[in-house]
Amino acid sequence: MSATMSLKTVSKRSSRGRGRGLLRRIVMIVALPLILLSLWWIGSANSTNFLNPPLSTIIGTFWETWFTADTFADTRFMSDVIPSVGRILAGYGVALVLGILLGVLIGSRRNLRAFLEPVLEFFRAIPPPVLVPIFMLFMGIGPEMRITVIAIGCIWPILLNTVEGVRGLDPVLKDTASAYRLRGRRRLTHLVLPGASPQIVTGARQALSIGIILMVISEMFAGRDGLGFSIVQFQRSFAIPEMWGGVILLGLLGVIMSLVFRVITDVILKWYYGYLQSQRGGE
Amino acid sequence: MTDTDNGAANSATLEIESLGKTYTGRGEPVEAIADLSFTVAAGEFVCVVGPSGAGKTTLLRTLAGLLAPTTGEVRLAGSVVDAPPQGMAVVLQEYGRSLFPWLTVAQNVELPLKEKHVPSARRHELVRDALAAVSLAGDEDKYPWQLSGGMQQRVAIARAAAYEPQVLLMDEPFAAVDAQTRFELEDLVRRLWKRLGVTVVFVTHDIDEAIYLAERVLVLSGRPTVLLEDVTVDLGDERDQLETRSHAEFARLRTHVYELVQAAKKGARSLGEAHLSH
Amino acid sequence: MTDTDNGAANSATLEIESLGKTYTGRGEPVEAIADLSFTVAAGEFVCVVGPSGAGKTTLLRTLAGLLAPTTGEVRLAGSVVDAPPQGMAVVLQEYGRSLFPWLTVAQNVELPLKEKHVPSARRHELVRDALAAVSLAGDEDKYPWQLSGGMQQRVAIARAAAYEPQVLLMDEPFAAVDAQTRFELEDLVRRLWKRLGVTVVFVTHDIDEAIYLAERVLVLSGRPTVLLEDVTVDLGDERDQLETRSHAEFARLRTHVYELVQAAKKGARSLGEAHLSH
Amino acid sequence: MSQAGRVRGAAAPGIPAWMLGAAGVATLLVLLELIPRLGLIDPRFLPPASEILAALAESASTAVFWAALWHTVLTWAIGLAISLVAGVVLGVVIGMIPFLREFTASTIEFLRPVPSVALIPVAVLLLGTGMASTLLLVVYASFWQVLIQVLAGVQDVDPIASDTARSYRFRTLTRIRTVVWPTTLPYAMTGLRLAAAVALILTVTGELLISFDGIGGLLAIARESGAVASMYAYVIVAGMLGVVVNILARWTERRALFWHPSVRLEVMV
Amino acid sequence: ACGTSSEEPSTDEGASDTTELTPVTVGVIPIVDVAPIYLGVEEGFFEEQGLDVTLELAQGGAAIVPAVVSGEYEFGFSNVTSLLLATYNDVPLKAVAAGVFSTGTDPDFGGVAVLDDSDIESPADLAGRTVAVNTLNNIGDSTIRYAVEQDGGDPSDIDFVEMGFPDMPAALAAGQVDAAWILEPHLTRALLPGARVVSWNYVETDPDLMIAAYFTSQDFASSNPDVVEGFVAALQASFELASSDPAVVADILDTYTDIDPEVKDAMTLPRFESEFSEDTVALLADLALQYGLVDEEIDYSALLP
Ligand SMILES: Nc1ncnc2c1ncn2[C@@H]1O[C@H](COP(=O)(O)OP(=O)(O)OP(=O)(O)O)[C@@H](O)[C@H]1O
Ligand SMILES: Nc1ncnc2c1ncn2[C@@H]1O[C@H](COP(=O)(O)OP(=O)(O)OP(=O)(O)O)[C@@H](O)[C@H]1O
Ligand SMILES: [Mg+2]
Ligand SMILES: [Mg+2]
Repeated sequence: MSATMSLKTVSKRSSRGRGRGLLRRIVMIVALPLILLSLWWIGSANSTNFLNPPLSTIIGTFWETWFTADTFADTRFMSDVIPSVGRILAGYGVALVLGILLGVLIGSRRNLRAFLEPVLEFFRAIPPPVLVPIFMLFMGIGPEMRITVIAIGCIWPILLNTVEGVRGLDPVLKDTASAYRLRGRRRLTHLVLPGASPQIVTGARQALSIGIILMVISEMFAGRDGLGFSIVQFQRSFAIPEMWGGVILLGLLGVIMSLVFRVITDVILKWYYGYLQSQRGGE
Repeated sequence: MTDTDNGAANSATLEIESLGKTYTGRGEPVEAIADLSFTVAAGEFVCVVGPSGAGKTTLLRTLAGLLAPTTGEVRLAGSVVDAPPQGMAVVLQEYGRSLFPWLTVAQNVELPLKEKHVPSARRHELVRDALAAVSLAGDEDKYPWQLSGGMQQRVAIARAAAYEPQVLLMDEPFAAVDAQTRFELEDLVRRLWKRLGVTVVFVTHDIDEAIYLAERVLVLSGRPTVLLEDVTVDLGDERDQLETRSHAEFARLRTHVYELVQAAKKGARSLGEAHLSH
Repeated sequence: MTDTDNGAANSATLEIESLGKTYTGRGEPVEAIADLSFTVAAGEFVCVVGPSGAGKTTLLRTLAGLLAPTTGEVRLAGSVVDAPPQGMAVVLQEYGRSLFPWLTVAQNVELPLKEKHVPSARRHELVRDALAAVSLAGDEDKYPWQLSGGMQQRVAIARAAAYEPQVLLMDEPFAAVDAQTRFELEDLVRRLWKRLGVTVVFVTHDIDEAIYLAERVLVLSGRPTVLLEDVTVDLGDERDQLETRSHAEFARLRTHVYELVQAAKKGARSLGEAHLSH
Repeated sequence: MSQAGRVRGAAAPGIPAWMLGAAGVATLLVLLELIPRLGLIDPRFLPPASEILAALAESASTAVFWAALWHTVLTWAIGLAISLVAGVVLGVVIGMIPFLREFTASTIEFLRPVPSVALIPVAVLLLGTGMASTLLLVVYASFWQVLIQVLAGVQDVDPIASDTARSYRFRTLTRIRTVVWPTTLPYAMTGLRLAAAVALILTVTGELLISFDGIGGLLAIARESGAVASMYAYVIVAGMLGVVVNILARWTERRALFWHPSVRLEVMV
Repeated sequence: ACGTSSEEPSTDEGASDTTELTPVTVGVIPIVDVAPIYLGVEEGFFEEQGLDVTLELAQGGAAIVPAVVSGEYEFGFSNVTSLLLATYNDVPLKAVAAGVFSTGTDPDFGGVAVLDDSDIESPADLAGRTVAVNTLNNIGDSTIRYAVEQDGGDPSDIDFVEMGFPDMPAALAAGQVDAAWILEPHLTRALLPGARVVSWNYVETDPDLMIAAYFTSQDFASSNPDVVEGFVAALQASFELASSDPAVVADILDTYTDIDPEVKDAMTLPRFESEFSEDTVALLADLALQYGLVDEEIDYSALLP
């Protein structure tokens, strides 16, 4: 009941303050992080522990570490963060395409699923730190290897969610599509993909942060540059405030990527959100 | 699977031969259809009535090739139906869930036409006409979940109509619309049937509707279903909501079918048993 | 929210005051209800008819507290309805989706009773009786997806009946059942209404049904909805499927309401306009 | 495809799922045997499957191995249980209250991509080098998987079902139990399967990098010692644990989701 | 730290009756270098000093340094450059004893390997090539740079790549790197099928180079001088035994590693000596500054024992 009430108040408020919507959204985005950061600031203010430096120290080194150099192109931000982001995007893109394609295939064919599932589960359970050296054997130590590692890690949530999304398609819709003999590509684009899209999007959302994590892990091996590489270097050389700065950067990267993601999925799933909302007050 | 010749001269005869269907899922197996055999001639309009839970939807799904029969077979134009055949359109009972929520009304109607490779201009024309015929002109760009129940049902009907099928299967397609709209839609389907010479199997609960529409009414027994009686409707080719319904023959058929369904509901499984009960 | 006194002497008067509802979701805002004001006295049986897409479901959802009105308000026993009030049962138009697929038929019916803290023995009795009343005895342990459309709808009705509400809102509850079953369910609802003195608002497309059931029939105009006419049905308290329906007054009311709906469908938005058209 | 198995699927019931799965694994083993044998890769660095399995058999005959396996499974199970409970409870609470959902969204997105490996020093400082540190990593990594899935599941509740529950005034707990949870379950099952693998990965990684016990510890020692076949043997153990976990998850799913189209349409062949 | 690790040596014989044994935990790495301390524990040298030592394995500094600072471990094992870097970043560590030394000759226990058919002949040839090291900006690359510079090459022109020792033989064989700085036992694994060493970088840096050391936290060192003293004394005994008898070292390796017997026979052991080398610390601190590991001179006075 209380949830119902709050849902009502929220929806009423948002309809009333349409103009203030953007402001409200921004407040919502920054409020909790600000609270947590303040707590961190206060809690660490007098810390003498080298692993837990005061937040002020971390922020103090942040700009210098990432954005100070003779030219902007020489900053760590350009030399380390940008290549990392590029590799994430490439790996994530590969995972998205492969995960959805494989997921649709596996999700719609029971036999294929039974055949492949144990093997896939086998690989899924192998820790990337031991998998990476094997990839190095096959692919060398260039960016392809790193992109592959990211892709292999990102693919699982997308694959699993796609498989389950496809399996869970509304049977009435499937029958309708069959009755009108929708086949091949059109069945895929008009029935399977949109029907499974809420779940595919969930998987893709999961994969986003996994991509960032695996970026770090992949750069721990045979790395030369990158955000993850920098963080590990800072950690090894006990430059702890700089390391925390890197971790914060990872978090910011996650937030930015998820905001972009949200904008894109709001378009893809506009029917879904509309449909969910249509009966919840119709506003 | 069937010849795809257009126009009235299609050969889509439906033959149902000792059809049986038992659902075996969770729990006890449920025998929905015991044994059904009948033929729907090419271009014939047949209505199916029977008590709720009899097996009408099961029958229709089997005819559509959406459900594999347990025994017997369904043949369309001589070939066994084991997948939805060419040139068939279906309106399912769950009209709401049979519309694609990610497509607008117009897109929902257009989609099967695309699959049928109807040229774009003709497609738009068909969509527009079909939506206008079900009084949904102006709602093209809405999504199904922005429509009332009756409007959703009319979209499903428009989709089937725009498809210009050779075989049309409809499962209680007018259940959610008001009486006036219902009459209009009945006439729409009759017109479609006449114009295209399409073979129609139409499931309904409204006995008046069945008699008004059909050339033959199949009355089913309760579950497990057998054919109680195959009633021929001799009301001529031209029908009119006011005139036809006030016909004496109409009233007679109506009472007859009504009593049959009542008997079926009470458990009658043969004409003999049914007539005993009244 | 409302007093929860049981028995026939409940005070669940429904007051609808200059109610308006505009959907503002995607696309253009859609004004479903323009302006409606009426009162349903405690223990009254009111039917609502109107063309498809008029706003009947919208009205019912608003009465149920499931949808917030854009303007005006709904009061039940004096308190503003802003959430589903105590002692109310609803049968939604989308009966199929309103059943929980993870619960059996019996569990679906029983769940609201549990929530109402009905003692276990009484609960089982209520569930059994309600299912028997809709001819579903024997299907208790099936799951909704193992039932035909009509059977699903009857489960939803049984759930509302077993709940013994003070206010009963039903949205085309008999759309998917055969004629014979429909008659039985109509009588079931009438009996329930008499026994519990429950306030009933009943949306239907079947004009005969509306007149047979109701003490008053509200005829709505097309969208955006206003009240076209509030028709009082003087057919006495005791009704019978055969007798009542053959009454002259029944026939008169039927023609009258039918013409009103027809006029509404053609766009009439006031009684004056409606009567002009015939 | 339809209520009772399509004609195309008619050939399927002949072969039971487990046999197909075994065939899949066998195919993988043959590939792993052939790749080094055909010289596609130096067998010194990736030994043929037969050698790896021999090393595994040898290792499996020692008590050390079983103690390590038990330790790994225990850490994994505790970690997974914690993230499962936390993820489900928080997911349902946050998911059902739109304000909370909006309020926490950015923080969740901020915290999710922080890799557990970066937290190792902190974990060690706070919790030492024992199981607790590994658990922290495990929970931190797998919690998000469950949370995100549950959040999506809670959002997916059919509006009609939820209206029905509201109209009968189900209390919040009843609504969660009878409406929200069943809808969320398919999502949560996927979350469980994702989290189970991530938890296993982090357990092994934690053991590998921090505590040096369990299968991860054995793996690290084999690696540091250049014992390639043993190392891959432990990798295979990790993989097999994953397969077992999945079998359990699927088994649970068939029971818990019997009503869901994904399950009910499949058993009805 | 629950010691479920099988390799944990038992010190039960003495522990049960002499209750005044001080429990001490040491964080070590599962490599050849720490063989003496395993030996010492097994031989009871630490008990003689009143210490009940538990050895905890860890992957490297990321886990050991925090554990020592937080007091979970009393002592830890690390290479000298890492200790210098920690000191540079104000981590309060104190070295207590030497760990391992370079052998000072050919063969050493670590060197830069290239494939047999490589055109790299001397350290100077490494300039412009890709060289794998286990950790960038640490002892490996700084000593290699120094060796290259001394051989007349350009030390700034080496493309270092980070890679775990275990993965290096494969990467070298596959040609993914031109050269790899490998320590035992992986060096032997790489050399066996056809590779050679072009630079014994430790030896070339300084024949008496101290590679690693045992350390504790400054807190612990100042408040428990007697424990530190006893620990160092026991280590000394351990080193003596280890240097006098390579056979016992080979045996003790079996208790905590999984090295192939063939490799074990062929590999070179480091030199074990307890004398702490301040010269090495000074040299490595210079190299760290010279090659940009740190920006300012390291004040390592607090680190020295
Ligand atoms: N998937 C299923 N599993 C098990 N039993 C089923 C299934 N679908 C339908 N049935 C059963 O088969 C019988 C016939 O169902 P069907 O849907 O064909 O009835 P119907 O004649 O269409 O009824 P209605 O008029 O109510 O729609 C019913 O008794 C129903 O319980
Ligand atoms: N969620 C929504 N968003 C936008 N418009 C809506 C929404 N729901 C309903 N409408 C519109 O409101 C109008 C009234 O719908 P409502 O469902 O109340 O009609 P109804 O009288 O119940 O019709 P029917 O008899 O066909 O069920 C319709 O024109 C419909 O298109
Ligand atoms: Mg049906
Ligand atoms: Mg409606």
